[in-house]
Amino acid sequence: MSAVTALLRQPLVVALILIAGLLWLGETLSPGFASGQQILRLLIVAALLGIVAAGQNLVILGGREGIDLSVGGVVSLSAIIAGNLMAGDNAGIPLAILACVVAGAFFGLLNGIGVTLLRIPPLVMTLGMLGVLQGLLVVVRQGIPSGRAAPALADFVSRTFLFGLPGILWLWVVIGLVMAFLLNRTVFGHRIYAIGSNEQAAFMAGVPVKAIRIALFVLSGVFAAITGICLLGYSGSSFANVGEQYMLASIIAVVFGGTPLSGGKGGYTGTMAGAFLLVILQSILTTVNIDESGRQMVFGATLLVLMLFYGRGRSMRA
Amino acid sequence: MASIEAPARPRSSSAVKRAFERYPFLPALIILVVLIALNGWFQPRSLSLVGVTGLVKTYLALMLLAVAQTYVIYAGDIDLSAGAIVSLVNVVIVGVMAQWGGDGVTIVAALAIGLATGLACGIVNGIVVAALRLQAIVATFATSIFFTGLALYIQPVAGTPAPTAFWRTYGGRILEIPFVFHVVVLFAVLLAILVRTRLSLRLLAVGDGQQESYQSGLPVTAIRMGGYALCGVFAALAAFCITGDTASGDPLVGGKMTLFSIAAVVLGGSALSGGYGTVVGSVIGALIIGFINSLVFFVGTPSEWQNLVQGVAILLALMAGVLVGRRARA
Amino acid sequence: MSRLQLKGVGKSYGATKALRHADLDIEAGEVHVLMGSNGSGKSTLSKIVAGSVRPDTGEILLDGKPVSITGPQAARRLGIAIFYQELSLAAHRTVAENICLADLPSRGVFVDRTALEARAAKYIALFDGVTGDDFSPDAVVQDLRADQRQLVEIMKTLAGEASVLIFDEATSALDRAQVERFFEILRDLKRQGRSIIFISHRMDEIFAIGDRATVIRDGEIVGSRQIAGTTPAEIISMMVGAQEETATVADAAPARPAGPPVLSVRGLTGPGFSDIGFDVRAGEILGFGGLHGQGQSAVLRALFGANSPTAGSVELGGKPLHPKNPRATIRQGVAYVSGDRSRDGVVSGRPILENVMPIHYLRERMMLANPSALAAKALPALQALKTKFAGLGHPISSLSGGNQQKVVIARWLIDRPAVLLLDDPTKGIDLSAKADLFSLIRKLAGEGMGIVLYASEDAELLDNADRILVFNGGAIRRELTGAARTRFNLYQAAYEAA
Amino acid sequence: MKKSHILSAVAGVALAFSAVSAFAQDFKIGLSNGWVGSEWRTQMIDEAKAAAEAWKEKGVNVTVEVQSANVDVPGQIAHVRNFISAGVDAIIINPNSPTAFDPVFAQAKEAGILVIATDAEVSSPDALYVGIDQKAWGAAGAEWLAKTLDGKGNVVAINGVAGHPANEMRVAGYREVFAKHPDIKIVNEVNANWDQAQGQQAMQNLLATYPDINGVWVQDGMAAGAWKSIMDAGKTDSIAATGEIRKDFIDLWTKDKLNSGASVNPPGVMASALNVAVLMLQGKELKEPAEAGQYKNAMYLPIPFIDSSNLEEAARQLEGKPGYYSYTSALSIADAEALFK
Repeated sequence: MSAVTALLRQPLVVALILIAGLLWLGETLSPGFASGQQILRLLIVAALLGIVAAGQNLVILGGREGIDLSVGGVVSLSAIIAGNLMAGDNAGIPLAILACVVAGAFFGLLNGIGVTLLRIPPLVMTLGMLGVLQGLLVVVRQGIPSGRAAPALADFVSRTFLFGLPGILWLWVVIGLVMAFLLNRTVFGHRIYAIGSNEQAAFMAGVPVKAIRIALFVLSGVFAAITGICLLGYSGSSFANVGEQYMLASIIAVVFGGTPLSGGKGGYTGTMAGAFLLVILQSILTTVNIDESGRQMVFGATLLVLMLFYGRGRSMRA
Repeated sequence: MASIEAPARPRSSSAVKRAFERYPFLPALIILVVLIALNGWFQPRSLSLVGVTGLVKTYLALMLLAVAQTYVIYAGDIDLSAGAIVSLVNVVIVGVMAQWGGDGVTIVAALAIGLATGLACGIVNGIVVAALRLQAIVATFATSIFFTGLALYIQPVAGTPAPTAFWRTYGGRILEIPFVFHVVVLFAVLLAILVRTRLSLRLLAVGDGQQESYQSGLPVTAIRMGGYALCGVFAALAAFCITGDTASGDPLVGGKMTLFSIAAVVLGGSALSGGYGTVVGSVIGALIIGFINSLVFFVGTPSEWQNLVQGVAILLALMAGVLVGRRARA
Repeated sequence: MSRLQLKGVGKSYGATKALRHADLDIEAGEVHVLMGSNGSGKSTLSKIVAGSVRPDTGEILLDGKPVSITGPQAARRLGIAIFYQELSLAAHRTVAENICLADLPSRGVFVDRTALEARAAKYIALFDGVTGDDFSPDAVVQDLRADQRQLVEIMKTLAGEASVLIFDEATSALDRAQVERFFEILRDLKRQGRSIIFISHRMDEIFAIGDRATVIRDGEIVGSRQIAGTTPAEIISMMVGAQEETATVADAAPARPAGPPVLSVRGLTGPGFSDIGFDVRAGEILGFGGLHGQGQSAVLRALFGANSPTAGSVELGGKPLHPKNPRATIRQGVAYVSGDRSRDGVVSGRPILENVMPIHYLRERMMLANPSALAAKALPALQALKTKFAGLGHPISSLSGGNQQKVVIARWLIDRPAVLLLDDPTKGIDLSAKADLFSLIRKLAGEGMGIVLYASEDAELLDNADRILVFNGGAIRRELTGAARTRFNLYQAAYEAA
Repeated sequence: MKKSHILSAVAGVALAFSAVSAFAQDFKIGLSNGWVGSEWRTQMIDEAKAAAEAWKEKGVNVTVEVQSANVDVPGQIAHVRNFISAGVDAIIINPNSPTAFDPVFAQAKEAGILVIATDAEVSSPDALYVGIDQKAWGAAGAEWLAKTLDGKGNVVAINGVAGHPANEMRVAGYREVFAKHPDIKIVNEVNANWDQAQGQQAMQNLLATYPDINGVWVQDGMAAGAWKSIMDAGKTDSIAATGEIRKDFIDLWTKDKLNSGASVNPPGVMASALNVAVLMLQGKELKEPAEAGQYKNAMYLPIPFIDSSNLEEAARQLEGKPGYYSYTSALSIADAEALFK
C-alpha cells in the first residue's frame, strides 16, 4: 500500500496518470481525439514546448530563483532568423541553424552575465531581456523580408522520418536522452544540482558557480533557438511573437514535471510528460465546442487543480 | 568580539548610505528626474499642464497596479494575475453601469462592486498561494487565465461604453484643477495611511522569512492573504483609472500591464525576494516607464526602433537601479 | 504541581524517530536543562512545546490541564515563548520592531509606534552596557553582529512575557559579560516563578544556571538529575550511553616533526585579522585557540579562498598560493571543513555519492560521472570515518548530523590534500562522531598531512593540537607548545588585553 | 531636389514653432499603430508614408510622425497624447480598441486636431473612420463559401483574438450569412489569435475531431496555417476554405489550385485615410458626410474579393514583390478628391 502511495508521489507517475486520464476524457468528449494520428500530432506540438522547457528546466534546476522569461522572445527571433536565412531553400539550413544557435546562446549569455556578474534577479533580468527581444523583433521584421522554411525542415517536423515517427519526435527523444545523461551522468549535471540545492556549499567545494549558472542561461537560449527553428518548420513561415506562448507554458511544463521553482531537484523526464500533459489539456479545450471565455475559465481552473498534485509548498508547521 | 564569519555587513557610516537605506527609491528618483529633464528638453510642451495631466492620466493605472504588486512582493510573493484583475474589474463596472444606467448613484454602486470584485480576486489568489501553498508564479498565472475567461464571459467584445458622466468627471476638472490630481492626492494620503498599518509591517516581516515569521507567532497565511487582498483592491482602483481614461470596457485591457507592474516595483528599489521596499518607489518606477515611453518618441526614434529602444532603456534602468542601490547600501 | 508536563510525546520524520515517547515535568520557578548530543531530539521537543512542530503522539499539560498547541500563535497565547537556535528575526526590520513583532502594539489597524518603542526599550534596557556599539532600537537587524542578533532574539523571547520560556542554545555567540547578564535575568525570571527550559552544550553554563538536568539520547529521555547532586562526568556518561566510550587521544606532547613547512603564512591581513604569520609542518596538527570569533575562522577561510585577504603571502609546499577562490586552492591541495555544515558543506536533498565527489571531480578535472566507478572511490573514504549510511544513493539529509559531517569530510580523503584546514569541524556533532573524527585526523597527520585545527571547545584543542596559537582581536597573541598547552594558559592568553 | 530640401527646412522651422502654423500647405500628421505583429501593418505604414510623399508633387508638404509599437490600449492612448504634445495637425490611428479613445480624441479635438481612424472603427464622435466595413468583409468570405458549397455542408470557423472588435464584427458578418443558409451547419468555432501556428494547430484538431468538414471560414494569416493542415491531411480537394492575400499564399493558391476565396482588407487603408485627411486639412468638404456604420462616423472603402476568377490578376499585381507582401489597393489623391466638393 505504501509502495503505491510512494509511487503516486512521483511527479512522472502523476503526470502519466493525468495524461492517460485526459486522453480518455478527450476521447469521450470528441471521438477520434485519442487516435494514433491525433496523438502523434499532439506529440509534435508537445515536442516544440518540451524543447524550450528543457532550457527552462535547466535554469530552474540551477536555483537561486532561476527562471527565464525571455525564452519566448528567443523562440520568435530564432524562427525569424531561420526563415530569412533559409528562405525556402534546403541549402540554407546549416547556416540558419548555426545563426540561430549563436543568437540564442548570445542572449542567454547576456542573461547569464546579468544574473551572475551583475547579480540582477533572474526574473527581472530576463523580463527586461524579453522587452529588448520584442523590440528587436520589430526592427528585424521591418527591415528584412521574412522568409520561409526549407522543405526538408518542414518534412523533418511534420512528416514521417523513421519508424513512423516524424523527425522532431526523434529530436525530442534524443534531447530527452541527452538531458538525462547530462543531469545524471556528468559532472556538470551534478554541479547543476549542487548549486541549485546549496550554492554556498557548492562554492566551498570548488564548483564554478557563476560559470555554471551562465552556462545554464546559454543552454536555455540555445534550446529556445532550436525550438524556434522547429517552429518555423512546423508553420512553414516565420512571424513575430510566434514564441510568446512559450514563456509561461514552458514554466508550467517544468512544474508539471515535478521540478519545483526553487530548484535543486527534479529532472527532464518529468518535464517531457508535463509538456505533453499541458498540450493535451489545451487541445481538449480547443476541440470542445464552448465559448472562448468558458475555455479560459476551465483551462485556468484545471491548471490550478493539476498544480495541487505537484509542488505544494511545505507546511510551515513540521 | 567582532565575529567576522557571520554575514554581518559593515555598519553604514556615511549620510549617503543611510539615506539610501532609508529611502531605497533614491536611485529611481534620480533616474526619474533625469528623464523628466530630457522630456522637457526634447519636447517642452510635454511638461506643460496639459502634457503632465495627460501623462498622469495615462500612467495612474500603472502606478496603482505597481503599488498593488508591491504589497504582494513585500511578502516575497508575486501576482501575475494583477493585469487580469484590472480587466475583470473594468468590464464588471462598465457592465454594471451599462445595466443600471449611468447616474451618480449607479456609478458609486458600480465602483463598490468593482472594489468587491478586486478584493474577491485577491482573496482567491491568497487562498491558492498562501493557503493551498501553490507556487506563486504558476498559480497566479493560472488564476490570470481564469480571470481573463471570466472577463470575456461578462463582456465578450471590447467596446461597451462607460457613461459619459463617469469619464467626463475623470477627464475633467474640479475647482480648476484636473480631476486626476485630486485622485493623486487621495492616492498619496491612502498610501501614507497604509504605510502605518500593521499589515504593511507584517507583510515585510513575512517577506524576510516565512518560516521565521511563523515561528515567531505571526499568522503568516492570513498575512500573505492580506497582501493579495490589498493587491486585488489596488488592482480594482487601477481599473477605475483605466475605465476613466478609456471610457469603455475591454476584457483584455490590463493584460500587458502585469509585467510592467513587476518591472515598476523592481525599478522602485524593492527586493523581489521580499522584506524590503517602498510603495513610493513603485510609483516612481511606473513613472519611469511612462517617461521612457514618451521620451523615445520625443527624441524622434524611427518607428521600427521604438520598441527596441524602450526595451533597452527599461532593461538598463532596471540594471542601474539594482546596481546603484546595492552599491550605495553596501 | 508541575507547570508543564509532557506525556508520551513522540515525533517521526519519515523513518527517523526524532523523539520517542518523551515524558517530562517542568516545575514553576526552575531552570530545567536539556542535555544531549546533536540530533538527540532536544530541539524537536522544544519546537513541539512551542507549537512549530506537530507531535505524532502524546499530550501536553499546562498547570495540570491538557492543552492543544495548534501552532506558535497558540503557544504564545498559552504563555509559552521560545528562543530558536537558528533565530527567527526579520533581517530588514529594526531591533524594536523585531522585539515586538509577534504582538505589535496597535491602535486600530495602525501600528502604535510610541508604544512599540516603549515596549522595546524596556527589554533593551535589560542588557544595558553589554549590547556593544551601534546597538539601538532603530538599528536594522541585518546590520548587527551575530552576538547582537542573538541578544535581539533573547529580548524578543522575553517580550512574550510568557510563563514558560525555552532557550535553545541562546548563548552560543555571546561573550562572557553578555552571558552573565543573561543569567542574571534568568535568575530574576526564576524568582518570579517562571519555568525555563535551557539548552546548551557548555557544561560550565549548565552548572552555573541549571536546577535540574534531563538527558536525551537518540530521541529518548535517559533520565533527570538535580544539578546540585550530579557531576559533569555523570551527565556525559548519560549522554554517551554505557556502550560507547569517549575515545580521547593521549595527552602526551609529541615532538614537533622535522622538515620544511607544508604551509607557510606571512603577514596575512584581511577582514577581521591582521598580520598573521605561522608555519605548519607535515605531520603536525596546529591548533587555533582563543575566544570565539577572534579571527580564527576568518584566517582559515581566507587561506581557503572563501574570503579575500588584502595583504600577505602564503606558500604551500614551497610554492606561492594565491587564495583567490576555493576552486584555485583546492586544485593546489588545500582542504577545508566548515563547522557550519548546513551552510558550507551539505548539498541537501542530493545523494550521498554526489556529496562525496565534488572535490574529486575538480582535482581530476572530470567530465563524466560513472556511478559504479565513483562508488569504488567513495566507499573507502566513508569507511575511514566509520560513516553509517544505508546506501550511496540515499539523500544526505537522511543521515544524522554527525554522519553528514563525516560525508563532508570524506570528500577530502579521495585525493589527499597537502593541508587540511578544520574550522570548528565538530560543531554540533555527537561525541562518538567527534572521537572518530579526531582519530582520523591524527592518522592523517601521521601520514604526512599538515593540519590546522580551530576548535571552539578548549578540551578538543588541548587534546588534539600539537601546538596552539591563541587569537585575540584578529591577531595571534601567544603560542603554546609542549607542556605549556594547559587550560590555564589558554584562558590567560585568550583574555589578555589586546 | 533642392526645393524639397528647402521645403523640409521650412517644415523644420514650422515644426519648431508648430503652435503657429505658418504655412497652410504644411501639414504634420501623426500615424499611430498599436500592434506590430504582422507584415500587413508594416505595409500599411509604408504605404501611408509613400502617400504623404506623393503630396509633394502637388506642392503640399506632408510630414508624418510615426508611432508604431506593440502597446496595450493605455499605451496607444499615450501615443495620442504624445501627438497632442508634439502639436500635429491630424492623427491617423489604427486603434487597439473601438471605444477606449473617446476621451483622448475629445482632447485632441479640443486642441484642434483632426482624428481619423482606419482599419477598425471607433465610437468617438470626434473622429472619422476611413476604411473597410469589417462586417461586410467577414460576410464576403462567407458568401463565397456558401456559394462554393452550394448552400449546404459542415463548416468550422477559426477566428482571431476573442473579444477583439474587428474579430467580433467579422464573426457577426459570417454568422449572418450562414444563418441565411439553413443547410450550412457551423460545427465549431475556435480562436487561434491571428497566429499562423495556432491556426495550423487548431485546424489539425478540428480535422481530427470532425472528419466530415466541408468548409472552413478562416481569416488572415491563420488561413495559411489552416491550409497547411488541410494539405497535410490530404483533404485539399474535399474542403473549401477562405484564404488570405499575402503573395506567398496567392502563389500557393495558384500552384496547388486551392478551392479558396479571400476578401481583401488592403493595407492601403491608412494611405487612403491620409489622403482624405490632407484634403480635409485643406478645408475641403465631403460630398456626402461620413455617417455610415454603427457609430455613424464611417466612410467605407470598397472591399475587393479574390477568387478563382481574378486570382491571376491578383498574382500579377504581386509579381516581383516579397512573399509577405499583401495584395493592396488605396484611394489615390484623385480618387479621394472625387469624394470632396
